[in-house]
Amino acid sequence: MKEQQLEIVFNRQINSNAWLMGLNAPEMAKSARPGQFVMIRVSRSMHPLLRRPFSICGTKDTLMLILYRVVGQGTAIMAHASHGQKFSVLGPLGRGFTFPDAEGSIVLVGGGIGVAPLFFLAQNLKKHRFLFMAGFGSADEIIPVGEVIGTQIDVSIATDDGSIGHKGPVTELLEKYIAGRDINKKAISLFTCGPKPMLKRIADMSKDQRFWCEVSLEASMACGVGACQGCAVKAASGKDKAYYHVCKDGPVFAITSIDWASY
Amino acid sequence: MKEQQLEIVFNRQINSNAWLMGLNAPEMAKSARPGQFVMIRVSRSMHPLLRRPFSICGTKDTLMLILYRVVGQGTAIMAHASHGQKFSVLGPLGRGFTFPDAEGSIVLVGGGIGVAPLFFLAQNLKKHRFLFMAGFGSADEIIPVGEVIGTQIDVSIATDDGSIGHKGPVTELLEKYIAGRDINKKAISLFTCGPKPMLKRIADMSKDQRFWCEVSLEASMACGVGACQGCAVKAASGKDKAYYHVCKDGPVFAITSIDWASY
Amino acid sequence: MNQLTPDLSVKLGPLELQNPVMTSSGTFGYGLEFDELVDLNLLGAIVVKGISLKPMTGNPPPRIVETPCGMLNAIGLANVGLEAFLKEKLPKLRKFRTKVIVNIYGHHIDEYAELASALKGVDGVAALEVNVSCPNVEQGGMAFGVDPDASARVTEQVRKSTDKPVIVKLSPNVTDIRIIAKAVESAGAHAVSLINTLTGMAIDIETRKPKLANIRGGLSGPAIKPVALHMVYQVANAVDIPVVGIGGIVDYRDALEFFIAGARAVEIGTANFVNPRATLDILEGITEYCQQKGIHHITDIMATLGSNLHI
Amino acid sequence: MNQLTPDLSVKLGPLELQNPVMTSSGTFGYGLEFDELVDLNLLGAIVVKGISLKPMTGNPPPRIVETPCGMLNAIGLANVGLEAFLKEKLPKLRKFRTKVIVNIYGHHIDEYAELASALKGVDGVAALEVNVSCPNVEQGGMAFGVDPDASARVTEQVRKSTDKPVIVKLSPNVTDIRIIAKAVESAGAHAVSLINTLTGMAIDIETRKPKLANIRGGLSGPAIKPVALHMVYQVANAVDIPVVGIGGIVDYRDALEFFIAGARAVEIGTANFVNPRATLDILEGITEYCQQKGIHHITDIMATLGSNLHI
Ligand SMILES: Cc1cc2nc3c(=O)[nH]c(=O)nc-3n(C[C@H](O)[C@H](O)[C@H](O)COP(=O)(O)OP(=O)(O)OC[C@H]3O[C@@H](n4cnc5c(N)ncnc54)[C@H](O)[C@@H]3O)c2cc1C
Ligand SMILES: Cc1cc2nc3c(=O)[nH]c(=O)nc-3n(C[C@H](O)[C@H](O)[C@H](O)COP(=O)(O)OP(=O)(O)OC[C@H]3O[C@@H](n4cnc5c(N)ncnc54)[C@H](O)[C@@H]3O)c2cc1C
Ligand SMILES: Cc1cc2nc3c(=O)[nH]c(=O)nc-3n(C[C@H](O)[C@H](O)[C@H](O)COP(=O)(O)O)c2cc1C
Ligand SMILES: Cc1cc2nc3c(=O)[nH]c(=O)nc-3n(C[C@H](O)[C@H](O)[C@H](O)COP(=O)(O)O)c2cc1C
Ligand code: FES
Ligand code: FES
Repeated sequence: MKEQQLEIVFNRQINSNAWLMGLNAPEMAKSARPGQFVMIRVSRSMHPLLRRPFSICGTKDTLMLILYRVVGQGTAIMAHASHGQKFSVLGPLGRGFTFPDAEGSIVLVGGGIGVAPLFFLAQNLKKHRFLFMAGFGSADEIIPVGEVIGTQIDVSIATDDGSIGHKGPVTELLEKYIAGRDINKKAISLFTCGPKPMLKRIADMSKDQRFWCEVSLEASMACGVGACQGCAVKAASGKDKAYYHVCKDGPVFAITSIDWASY
Repeated sequence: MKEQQLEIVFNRQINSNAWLMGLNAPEMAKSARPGQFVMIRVSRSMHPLLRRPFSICGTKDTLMLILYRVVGQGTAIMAHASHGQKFSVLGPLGRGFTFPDAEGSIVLVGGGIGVAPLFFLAQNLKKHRFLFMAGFGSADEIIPVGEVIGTQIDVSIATDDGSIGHKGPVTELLEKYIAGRDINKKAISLFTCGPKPMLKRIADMSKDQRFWCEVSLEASMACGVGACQGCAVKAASGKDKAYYHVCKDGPVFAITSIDWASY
Repeated sequence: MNQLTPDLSVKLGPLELQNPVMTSSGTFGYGLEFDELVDLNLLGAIVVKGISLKPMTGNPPPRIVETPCGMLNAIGLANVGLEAFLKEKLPKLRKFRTKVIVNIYGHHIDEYAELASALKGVDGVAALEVNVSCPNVEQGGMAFGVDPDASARVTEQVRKSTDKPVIVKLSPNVTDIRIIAKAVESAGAHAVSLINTLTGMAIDIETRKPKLANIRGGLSGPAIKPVALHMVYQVANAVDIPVVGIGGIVDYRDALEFFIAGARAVEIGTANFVNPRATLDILEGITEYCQQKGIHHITDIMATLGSNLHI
Repeated sequence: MNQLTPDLSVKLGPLELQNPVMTSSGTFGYGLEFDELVDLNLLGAIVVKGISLKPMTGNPPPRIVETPCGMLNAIGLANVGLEAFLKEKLPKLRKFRTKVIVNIYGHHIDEYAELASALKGVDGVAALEVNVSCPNVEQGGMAFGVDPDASARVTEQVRKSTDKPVIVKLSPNVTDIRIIAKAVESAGAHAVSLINTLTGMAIDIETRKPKLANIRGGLSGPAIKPVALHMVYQVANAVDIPVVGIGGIVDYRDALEFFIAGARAVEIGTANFVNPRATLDILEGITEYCQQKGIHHITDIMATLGSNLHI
């Protein structure tokens, strides 16, 4: 974990609302593991004040890639930044995904901008076969994996409006996949990130199905290093802690660790 | 007086610490009078919060020119702005210089960035003969009038370090000029702007000499339109007010109106 | 598609306003200064600069200094005084249909009463806002504002001396603002407005002098919004009279937060300096919000924190 | 040219610090979290997260929300508890030469005393900072902090139960902070630190719910600096014990403002989140300032507001 001034190598819009930023980060690109994140200070002024957390969505030589949606003031500033500009970046932070067992089937399920950490995971799963399912609002919100990480990957797409792929939530693709399989369900390793309703649905499914599932969570953060206790999520009952801290204990958690009722 | 989003046409550094910005301002460029100023909102964020006041240093067709020194956060943001970017500008504000009487000698005395409003005055004095004296720290801080307003004007230069022109304060040039003249001193119209010590010295001189002198002042401002009462300067004793407001009653004042002891 | 036109009118006790967006005292002069920039007729009300019996020249400069997302001011209640206000300012203000609220300030209780009497029955004055909370003058002001008994006495005297609605403006520089609010409610205030500025300070490290000649000043602007919102929430839940929310409001979202917390109207202060059209932009934003959410009366969202209505 | 090496050491009563730049409780964890980012040995002191007798899990999330130039937190004093602190954290902290100050929090006066007793004589604990001012827990905390008698009683009990220097941390949510400061001074505090956070609130206009699950939270960061500086100035002129300045300090200039206003040391809080190296940058800046101005001892500029010395 370091705090470094990183230079923007490129920063381009890739669909109606997603941007991809490449930062020159020889050290971080090397040490980062899928599921880890960075905290970016987007302004030199004190407004916005806090760093913004972003998953690392891939690396390419000395480049660290950040895939982001413009939702507010901080991300709007990022979208306006140009080549050569520098941002203070703190990272890599948190615990990444547990590297999947070579035996079972591997499934990645992402919703919207939640594909970001999964792209990095996919990049690192080269030797493994895996399935990638992704849900978006509509065709123009699709985030093309090839354009982001430079490797073509087959992705099963679901869209809310049916403008492309399956019409409906991506969790329906997952349900179909699981329903159509007869094998020992525990041999499925699921990795997921996305909006709350999607995660809650998968949490529900994983209760019945008992597959292994890891989820990357979000929370409001201040420090990013486990010091402020701001990024709490309630642990499932029976765990040794009442709350986990997303920045330190996560952002990747076993889906069974979290109290989904209160999430 | 308007509040408008104005586009930057150019924004370039013209010496070690001064910048010149050209804003496309058809209306303001037309209505502005020498000595008036504008309030620029330099950031969309709330930090820095308040607008920054700047004298109009000239116009050129639809362009309004701003000459500024980088002294803090706000002016640093301005220096980083580029062609096409827009700033919210409030203006033209305040009372300008009284247009000089055609008869007497006209002398403009500027110190450092204080030359800004005088350049605009010079631009408008075309038909009159006038003298321009300017003081700077050293040769590399000189602000070349031709480069700013596009008209070549003879300027007598003084520098603190003597690297060019007279060595010493510009007021010494003024003293020499006055001392060397035998005519009725009241026939001199002086227009000045610059750092406090310079203005205080000229105020002192004008007490003895009784020439007509107008000075452009600075004060911390919030509203710029006479509403907040923030920009007070103490009036000379005997005036009908205890305080003037630089934004509304000024920024240009008869030098005798101000209580220089407390300035 | 038929656009909904939300009803933005509100009542502050006996005072009816066409909408709940007013300007705050001291930040909008006598209104007239903004005439070229803002259609004054569209405002909910104009609260003019604090008026005292006699003209006040104010504090020596520097009077303002910027701070992170805020500013300190120590104007010292510089104002033209009652007489000049009535003669020079009010006649011009009467030309607008917008209600004018006169913010009054006295050095002693008697002066508040005298001001109220002098404004009794005066045409074009819709209400009084009683400033018991100015941090920038030596006597009076703050001293009243932090003492529930003194605040109540000022309120009582003003009520007795006027036929106009009385809004009492509260200081945030207290341990429990609800106590002051309840005291002035009992003393007959028709409404309370809050917050005035928080006391603050800034120092020039080169000269080692305070950046304000007055040493301390009042902090305003976005920086104080969370504090203001909390106090408005507290007071709205402690008194039965309407609450006017003030403090750091710069856009329609800020204004809505105050409404949801329980404010019946808001006053816009420092934002006028940043964006002279702030009040009108806020009105537009509120209207669009109501249209999007199908809210017919702005009052429907007031004091709904946590009720989470699905209207 | 021979560079001046200014002496930055300061004393807070019996407590000697190598320099006056400390971290503030709750913003720097147990120090160890920043070990990879900051050379902890360079700090004036580390004030650890508030410790209670038993572990506290804290408030439900969301616990933090950003505000203009500030943030609200409602952590709810989540901490590992005294036992785990002594077993797991303190041994690691002892490896650094920097002094460790333990911030303590009790639900009742007895708990403060019990904590103080338990820390009596414990190696590696340089002093206690008594938090009588946390706005984010239901009982205790704030209740003590706004009441001079209760604050004095807590101070007295803690003094009786410990051999360590006692710093009492004050709440800004009071009408006159000098009264509380004087009360704890009389009760034996070796120093006071201020300010803790201002109470504030934020509302989500889409859901109409508070943005913090706890409804209200504590405002910190640059937004509150002017308020903090003013209170430090007030208290430094009201008590004879040293004052530690806290609130919105992000750079060396901020720190110097507090020194000039009368602070003997400062604590850096929210700035650690924005710039993890904030403390060290501030130390460097202070050193350069002293070099430029020819200041040999940092104490030479402390409490010099307006004295305008030409050193
Ligand atoms: C571990 C982690 C990884 C993330 N990875 C990505 C990523 O790869 N790509 C991406 O686009 N976004 C990611 N996010 C979310 C991202 O941090 C927020 O979108 C961003 O902080 C919003 O900043 P803003 O200033 O634009 O919006 P703001 O104006 O601050 O807020 C706009 C909206 O975003 C929400 N928001 C603000 N801060 C956070 C936060 N810390 N976490 C979640 N939501 C927030 C607010 O509640 C609000 O609804 C991640 C968040 C976390 C915690
Ligand atoms: C009527 C008027 C006309 C002006 N014309 C020009 C001009 O043509 N060119 C130019 O470069 N500058 C001009 N100034 C000064 C200019 O406004 C300040 O330099 C600018 O506001 C500093 O902003 P900042 O954010 O960079 O500095 P800050 O970080 O705000 O402050 C840096 C320094 O500038 C001083 N300062 C800040 N605000 C003001 C202010 N409103 N007035 C004076 N000093 C201030 C501060 O005291 C501080 O010492 C004018 C000021 C006034 C009042
Ligand atoms: C420059 C200035 C002058 C003010 N003068 C007065 C005044 O005369 N009377 C008063 O009651 N409040 C006065 N205030 C306080 C404001 O009306 C308002 O309560 C405060 O600024 C908080 O709101 P804001 O953050 O929106 O500015 C003044 C504020 C400022 C900034
Ligand atoms: C996330 C967070 C947690 C805090 N926890 C504590 C605490 O446990 N005990 C305490 O005395 N103060 C606590 N504080 C208050 C800070 O120590 C400090 O007094 C306050 O934040 C003001 O300083 P700042 O503006 O530099 O942050 C906390 C502040 C924050 C932001
Ligand atoms: S963000 Fe501070 S503990 Fe996680
Ligand atoms: S800046 Fe507001 S009155 Fe001059």
